[in-house]
Amino acid sequence: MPFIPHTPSEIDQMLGAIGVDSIDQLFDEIPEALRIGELSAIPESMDEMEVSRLMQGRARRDGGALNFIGAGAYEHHIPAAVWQITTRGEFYSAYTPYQAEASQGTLQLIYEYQTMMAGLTAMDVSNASLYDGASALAEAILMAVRGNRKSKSRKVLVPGGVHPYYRDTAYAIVKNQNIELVEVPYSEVSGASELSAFDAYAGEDITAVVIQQPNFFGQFEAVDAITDWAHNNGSLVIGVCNPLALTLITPPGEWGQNGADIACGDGQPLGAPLSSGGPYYGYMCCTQKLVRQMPGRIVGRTVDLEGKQGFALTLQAREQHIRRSKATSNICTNQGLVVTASTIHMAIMGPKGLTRQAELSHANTQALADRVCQIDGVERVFEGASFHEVALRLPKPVAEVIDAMEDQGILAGYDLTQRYSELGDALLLCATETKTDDDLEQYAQALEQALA
Amino acid sequence: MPFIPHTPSEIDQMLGAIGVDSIDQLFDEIPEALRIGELSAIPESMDEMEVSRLMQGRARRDGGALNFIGAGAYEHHIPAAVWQITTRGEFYSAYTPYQAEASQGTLQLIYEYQTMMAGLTAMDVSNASLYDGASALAEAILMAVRGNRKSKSRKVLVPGGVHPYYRDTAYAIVKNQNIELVEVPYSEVSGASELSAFDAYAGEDITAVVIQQPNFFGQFEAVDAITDWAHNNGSLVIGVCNPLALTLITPPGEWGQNGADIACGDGQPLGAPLSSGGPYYGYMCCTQKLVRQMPGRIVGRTVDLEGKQGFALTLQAREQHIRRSKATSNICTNQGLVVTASTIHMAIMGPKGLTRQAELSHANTQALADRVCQIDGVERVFEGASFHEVALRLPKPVAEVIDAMEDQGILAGYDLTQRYSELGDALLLCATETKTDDDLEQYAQALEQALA
Amino acid sequence: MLIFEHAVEGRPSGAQYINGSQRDTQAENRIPEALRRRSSLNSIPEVSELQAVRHYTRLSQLNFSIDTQFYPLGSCTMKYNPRACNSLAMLPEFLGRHPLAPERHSQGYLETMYELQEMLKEVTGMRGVSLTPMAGAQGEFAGVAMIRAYHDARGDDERCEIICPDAAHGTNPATAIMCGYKVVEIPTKKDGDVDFEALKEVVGPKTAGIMLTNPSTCGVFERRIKEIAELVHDAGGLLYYDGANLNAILGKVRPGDMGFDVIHMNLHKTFSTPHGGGGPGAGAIGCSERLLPYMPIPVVGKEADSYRYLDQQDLPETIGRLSTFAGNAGVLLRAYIYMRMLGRVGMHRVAEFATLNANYLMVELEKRGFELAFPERRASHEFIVTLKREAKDYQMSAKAVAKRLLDKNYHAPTIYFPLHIPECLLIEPTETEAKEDLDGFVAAMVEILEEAQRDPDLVTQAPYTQPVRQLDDVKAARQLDLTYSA
Amino acid sequence: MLIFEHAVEGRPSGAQYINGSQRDTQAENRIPEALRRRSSLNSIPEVSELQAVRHYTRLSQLNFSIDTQFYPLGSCTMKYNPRACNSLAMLPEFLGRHPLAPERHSQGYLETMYELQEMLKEVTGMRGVSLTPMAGAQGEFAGVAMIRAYHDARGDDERCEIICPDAAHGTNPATAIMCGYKVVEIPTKKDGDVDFEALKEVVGPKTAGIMLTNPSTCGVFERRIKEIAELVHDAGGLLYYDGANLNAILGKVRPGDMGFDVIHMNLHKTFSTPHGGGGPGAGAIGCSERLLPYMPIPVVGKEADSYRYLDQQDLPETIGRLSTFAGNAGVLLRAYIYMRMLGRVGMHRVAEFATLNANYLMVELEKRGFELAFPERRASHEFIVTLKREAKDYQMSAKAVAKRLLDKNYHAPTIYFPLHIPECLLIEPTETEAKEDLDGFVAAMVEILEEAQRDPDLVTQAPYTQPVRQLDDVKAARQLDLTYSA
Ligand SMILES: Cc1ncc(COP(=O)(O)O)c(C=O)c1O
Ligand SMILES: Cc1ncc(COP(=O)(O)O)c(C=O)c1O
Repeated sequence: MPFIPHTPSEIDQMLGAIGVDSIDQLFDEIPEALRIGELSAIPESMDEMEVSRLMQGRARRDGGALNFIGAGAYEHHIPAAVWQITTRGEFYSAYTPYQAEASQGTLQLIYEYQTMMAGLTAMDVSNASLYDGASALAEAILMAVRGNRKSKSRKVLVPGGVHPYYRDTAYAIVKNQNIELVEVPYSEVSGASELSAFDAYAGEDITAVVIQQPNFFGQFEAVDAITDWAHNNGSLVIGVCNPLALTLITPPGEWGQNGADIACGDGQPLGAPLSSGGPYYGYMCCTQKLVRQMPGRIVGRTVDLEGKQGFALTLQAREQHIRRSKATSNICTNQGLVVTASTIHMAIMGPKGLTRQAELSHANTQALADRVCQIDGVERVFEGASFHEVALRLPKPVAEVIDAMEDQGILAGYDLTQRYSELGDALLLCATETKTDDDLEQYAQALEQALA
Repeated sequence: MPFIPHTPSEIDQMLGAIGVDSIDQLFDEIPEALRIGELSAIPESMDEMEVSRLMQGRARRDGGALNFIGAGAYEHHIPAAVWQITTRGEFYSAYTPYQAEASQGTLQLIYEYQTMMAGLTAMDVSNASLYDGASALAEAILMAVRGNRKSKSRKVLVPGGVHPYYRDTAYAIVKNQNIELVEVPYSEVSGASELSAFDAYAGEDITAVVIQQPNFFGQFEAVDAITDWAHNNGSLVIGVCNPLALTLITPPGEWGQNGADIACGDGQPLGAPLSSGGPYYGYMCCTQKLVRQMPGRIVGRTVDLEGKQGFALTLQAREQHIRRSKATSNICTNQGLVVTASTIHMAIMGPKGLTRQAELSHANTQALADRVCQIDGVERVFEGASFHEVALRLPKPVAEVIDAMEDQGILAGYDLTQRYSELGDALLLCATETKTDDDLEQYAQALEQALA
Repeated sequence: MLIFEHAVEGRPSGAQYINGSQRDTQAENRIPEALRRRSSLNSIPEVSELQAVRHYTRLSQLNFSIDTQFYPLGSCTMKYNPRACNSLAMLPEFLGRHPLAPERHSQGYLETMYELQEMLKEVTGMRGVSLTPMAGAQGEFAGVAMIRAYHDARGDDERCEIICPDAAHGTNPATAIMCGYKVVEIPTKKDGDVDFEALKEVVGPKTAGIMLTNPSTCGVFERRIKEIAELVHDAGGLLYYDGANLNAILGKVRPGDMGFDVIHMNLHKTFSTPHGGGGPGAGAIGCSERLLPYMPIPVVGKEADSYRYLDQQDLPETIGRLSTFAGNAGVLLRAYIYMRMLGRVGMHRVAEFATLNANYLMVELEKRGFELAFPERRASHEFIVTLKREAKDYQMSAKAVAKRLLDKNYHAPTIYFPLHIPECLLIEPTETEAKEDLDGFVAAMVEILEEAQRDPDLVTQAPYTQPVRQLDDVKAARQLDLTYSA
Repeated sequence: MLIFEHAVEGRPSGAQYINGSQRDTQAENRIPEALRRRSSLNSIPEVSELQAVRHYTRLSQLNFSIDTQFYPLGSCTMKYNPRACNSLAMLPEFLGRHPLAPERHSQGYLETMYELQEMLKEVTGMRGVSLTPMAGAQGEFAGVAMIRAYHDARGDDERCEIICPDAAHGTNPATAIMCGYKVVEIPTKKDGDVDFEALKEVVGPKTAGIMLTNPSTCGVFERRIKEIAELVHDAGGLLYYDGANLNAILGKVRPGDMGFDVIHMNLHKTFSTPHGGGGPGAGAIGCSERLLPYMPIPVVGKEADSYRYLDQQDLPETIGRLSTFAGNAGVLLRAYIYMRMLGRVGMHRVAEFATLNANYLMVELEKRGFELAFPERRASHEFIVTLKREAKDYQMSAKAVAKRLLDKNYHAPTIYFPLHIPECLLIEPTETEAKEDLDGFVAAMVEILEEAQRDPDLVTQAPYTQPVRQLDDVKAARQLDLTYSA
């Protein structure tokens, strides 16, 4: 009986105390007709040793390749200390810190996290996390609609260079609330949206504008100009950023004259392993003005009966467990443990360590792109700078190239034909700081072979 | 500067406070001639990410085979909880619990460990660990020499079936104190020492007799008869036991009329991974009478100022830091963390879980031996029962067979010709509970092929 | 002390500063000057690795948790989180797998997810499962959005109401709103069941569906569930099952058999993935035949012996994508491992022993004089005590008891939920606690009662033994202090 | 509460009960009846996995440790234990490698050990290294046994004495005895150096060797070391270096260059493997040319590009085997990883900053009125404060200060060692502590001094904030209670 501690004699004592003859009798309020016999499709119990062997075998089948895929999830170095501390029972197996006095560890950590994220994005405040980057964008759009009281249109401009899965997710989540997401085309030259593309909407009632920086292709958007354009147009600005990139580039709080109104994105590059896509976390920061529109938990610093500093969940009247149908969101459980890891990660890496990761990721990717562009028929799809991803055009069908490189133990990148067929045979590659010069050369040679 | 937190300005402040101009000046008492320049043979610093990749690569080179070697180190299931708790910072990075009030965690745990080990061996008391099984035997011999005041000979009988590395180690450690280890031959029929082999020493002044149960071949010694023989002869009895086997077999405290005087062995089967041979730990238990002769740390239960229960190191007057040249041993650092793991392991496995491991190890090994003895020319070397190892005679040189099986991903066992050439082409195999029926069959088929 | 108070400018970042290639990354920075960050990064503290390890290790010790305390938080299912689930889900290959890795390089993971889907179908009696929702609330969103997609697909677009009992978890009404519905609340009767007559009144052509959990958040089994299902179905509505917690019914009764059309499951409750101080969770959904086309993508499909993600092409009517990739994979792995360890028989036992523990604790508390909210009913996996009388007589409010329990090294039960029961404690012991711990909790409750009778202040001023005394929540909300500045 | 007090007979052992093969293990038990265990196993508690996890997690929280406190325990080198060393040494393949695995299946491990030997040679200036000793004391044993083997091999068997300073660590004299030697003690002078005149008196034809540590356990560098070496060598004796701690000299000066013949190194100090609440450690030895033949086996050798263990055949004059296999492999791995992270420059810096921290802390304490044992000397990696005066004036003994420091969340320094300095505190901050923590410690010491002046009882009765108050050691030793019985 895995995980059930009862001995036969304890069971008897307990049944006696309750006044029933059998455990079965405790289910006597369930209509007989509904009771089931056996869960026949569930396999028999495995002991821990067996399940360990099973899982080790499965893990082994998926391992071993050198990864050059980015596209929203990035392989970065994570100090060993991070998850060793994060998985300590007191963090790992605690509930949401509703009983503040017995949860000061988690609460103080979140307060520190909020400080770090607000600083990184140059925004006023941060919440305690949302699910992931894509759903955070959806929440940001909902929040902008609530926050922009002057706008009635519920229309939001979303450039085509925003991560396609973010756009899908945002659409799926906001569509039932009569919000319209309008795609702003990207330039096939720069891979970013020209200001002129926004100008098409000048004077229209646009509730908010989304800007991803760097965008899905790794290219940079003209954030200052677009932000000012939006603000002049009465729209709120939602910045979607890779938080690691913010160590190098202008943070959303400083875009244009007044900065973005909401910043969000995926915290994964700050301490979460790739891990098949999750758990990551969505971060969200905003201006002080919008704080009461923010979804999710927020921790505040306060004092106790004796005047001593302490931390507690605050502004709970925004949340579903208090405000129910009038809440800012239905979110309840968030991604606390990943935030715990991320906070420890940032503290251990420090500003220099994080900046170094960003710089090396940028340099490695650019060097690799330069190198492979020497191969006949391989070229950059876009002009201009990019962060740590580069879209390449290949002289052969991308799927075939990916397959051939996989045979050589290399995951070559994201196949852009899936979502951007207009770009032709395009591949999005990413080489973070985890890749050595040898790795880059190995990639280049494998690509040469695959194209030969 | 890995692991050094000082900023340049702090360094300046500190130098100023000390009143020197440079760190170098702090070394001015070291004669100039002795100062060195650079450690040129030390490679340059690797960051954590680099060293991780290096070590992962090295680890990978040594992994992947199915292990059937025992010979003193046994592959057993260890619950995941064991080392996750053991490596918590508070256990992992604490020092020896000299400040008892700030070390109650470690101290109580050791008290619990002592209780578990004393019970398992059926002895009165246990210490807090020695280095490993072999060195524990050496300490047990020294202890017996101190403890057997009536004997003057410093002669100790050691059967040939005692683990050869234990015998080597004991010899290396005790030889400088004029102690003589006398080898008692084992029977090539039973693999154990016949009582008659001891009778050769009847009436002689023998300080102590060592008995390993089960012995190196996995065979059982006649512990009751030998214990009684030894006691009748004025010798102390040292039992060396695989502690996991004690869930199935008579514990040393119950051997013969009065039980062994000292029990020791390697705690590895109780929660320590194979890990290239260590860290394991040596356990040592003894009768109440001998407790003041025991080497190593011992924890006692006591009370505090207010009468509350607490734990502290005790009988420290036996130890080197107090008694210096008159100590019972020079041991200081022991194997605390492995004892921590082992205690948690025993608590989680429970008596049923441990017994099951022992039973399955026994059954698997016997089944595998039966199976391979169906192969032409393969036979058991010894008659009679064995625990979870079996010595097999092969129709081909053992080293060749081991090589051939390694090519098939199987570590076939321990090559007995290294130390017991008199047994011919003999191999010692071990199949613990970690091996499935499939694994056994895979072994058998690989052996068949290797012999074909 | 905050981590920032340990920070000193210029502190070296040590072994985590990546040497990297020989390239001069400064010189090779191709980011246009105008786009570069100019403001400082001083919100990221400069501390040594030891300082960070020490700071966060110490912080962790300030928490209560399942690994350190009995934690009978109703509706939250604080059961043992097996350590094996953690270590196996964190095998390096699982951590290293990119979500967009080619499927032929992902069969180990995909097979696991496929089997998880199958097991969840079996325990819920549903026809399809999607694992992508990242918590219960997102599962609810998916489920209600599927209900909406179903009605929309049929052109049945008058239906604009979702019915919820007043006892429903806050996420239920909040979710209905997110899906563009109006919420219609129905009362709970004295015996804990939904007021069937009131329900009849509100069910009609506007009814898109009803959200129920059974056993309800009152801790009792809704006995007329079959009739409710018939009523709602007959009116053209669908039934949503809030399966945050299956602990009371696992292997005993299945939502699908009760007539529900869609369910979300909090794998972080029933299937024991850790709560992590607030998350992450996983809110897989299951659905009946008619809702299959609308499941959120991706879903894992099997073809011959290989597995692949089913996407928009395969499920053209899907409500869409709810996460960047495919949900909280690491959480799903933990749940899978746990389920494999439970196995067929273990599943049944979860419900049996969760129910045994809850009923035992309930009768023991009642014997000591505590008033039950539903004294005539069996407890499910949880039950409710009301301190209405104690609060009046000795200021022994639910909050005061919660705080005082902390001093006795027990985490508080859920308080003031469900909302309609005054001064309530919702108590859920779970199946992994031993009788001795239940008995210890009863003893602590009795002690507190005696303390309150003797000296109410002792209880109302609690806790005394925690890192802080009672915190000023009002100040926290009024004088917002959400980030540190030096 | 003890784990045994949570135990209940008959408790199921859960997911750890191994299903195993279909065989009936009871029936197939071939162990003869007469040899089977008859007594119960009730000293192994029957608890649930959750109970065990909770019990030991809580117990751990009762400890001080480097990960939670500043721990300036002199001679113990409580520096940060990098977490990467832990996770990399515990890679599954390393944990799974059998010590007797064929060498061609062990090249990754053996290469690592070979490189560790080479690095240790370089930092000590020695010609050979054996990694097999399992702690400092066993390293000492190996070293002194090698000295003995050397003299024995030359037939120089009059030599029966080992000289140790009175300040030597207890393991030194204890080791000499284990190797069959007599111990001759020499005094330490007022300035902390060995009394050279006294040494001259005792060195002679009976001298097998001298055991020194330099800097000594007084925390000062033995300035006449070259003369001492000459003196002892001229008399035919050898020099043993107790290198428990190289923190003060790493990359600055090498025992081999000072003239030592053999050294042990506590990798669990200098090279930062964790102390684990008492162990395990690793006490690798290094030796000069003339002692090479006697090194304990096995040693890792390199031939072309492959590595193998050198055994008795290769080293026929070896003092033999000191552990079942080849020492504490997991500890050696951690030390290796740490050394690779330090690298060439990092090694120097260890000594530089350990020395900087010690000297800074020393002068700061002196400025606040504390008396130094060797006020004229530089501190090495550690230094000594004597509370002779404070003990007399305000009962502020070394023990009292140690206990009171715990209340201030600092671990105590080493007290009453070395033995010849009254009421001493041996203080070793290590290089991994930041200035702010040193300053905090000074402030705490000043506070205690003020407390003792104001109210001596406050200090002598400490600690107050720990899980227990001062423990009764006398009762512990007189009324031995070493095991629990129900
Ligand atoms: C009954 C009920 N429904 C829904 C939820 C929401 O689940 P989650 O917190 O995972 O979003 C919870 C959990 O708090 C719950 O208890
Ligand atoms: C100076 C000195 N020598 C020897 C030792 C003994 O080392 P170990 O405890 O590893 O046996 C120590 C450690 O306590 C020490 O400080």
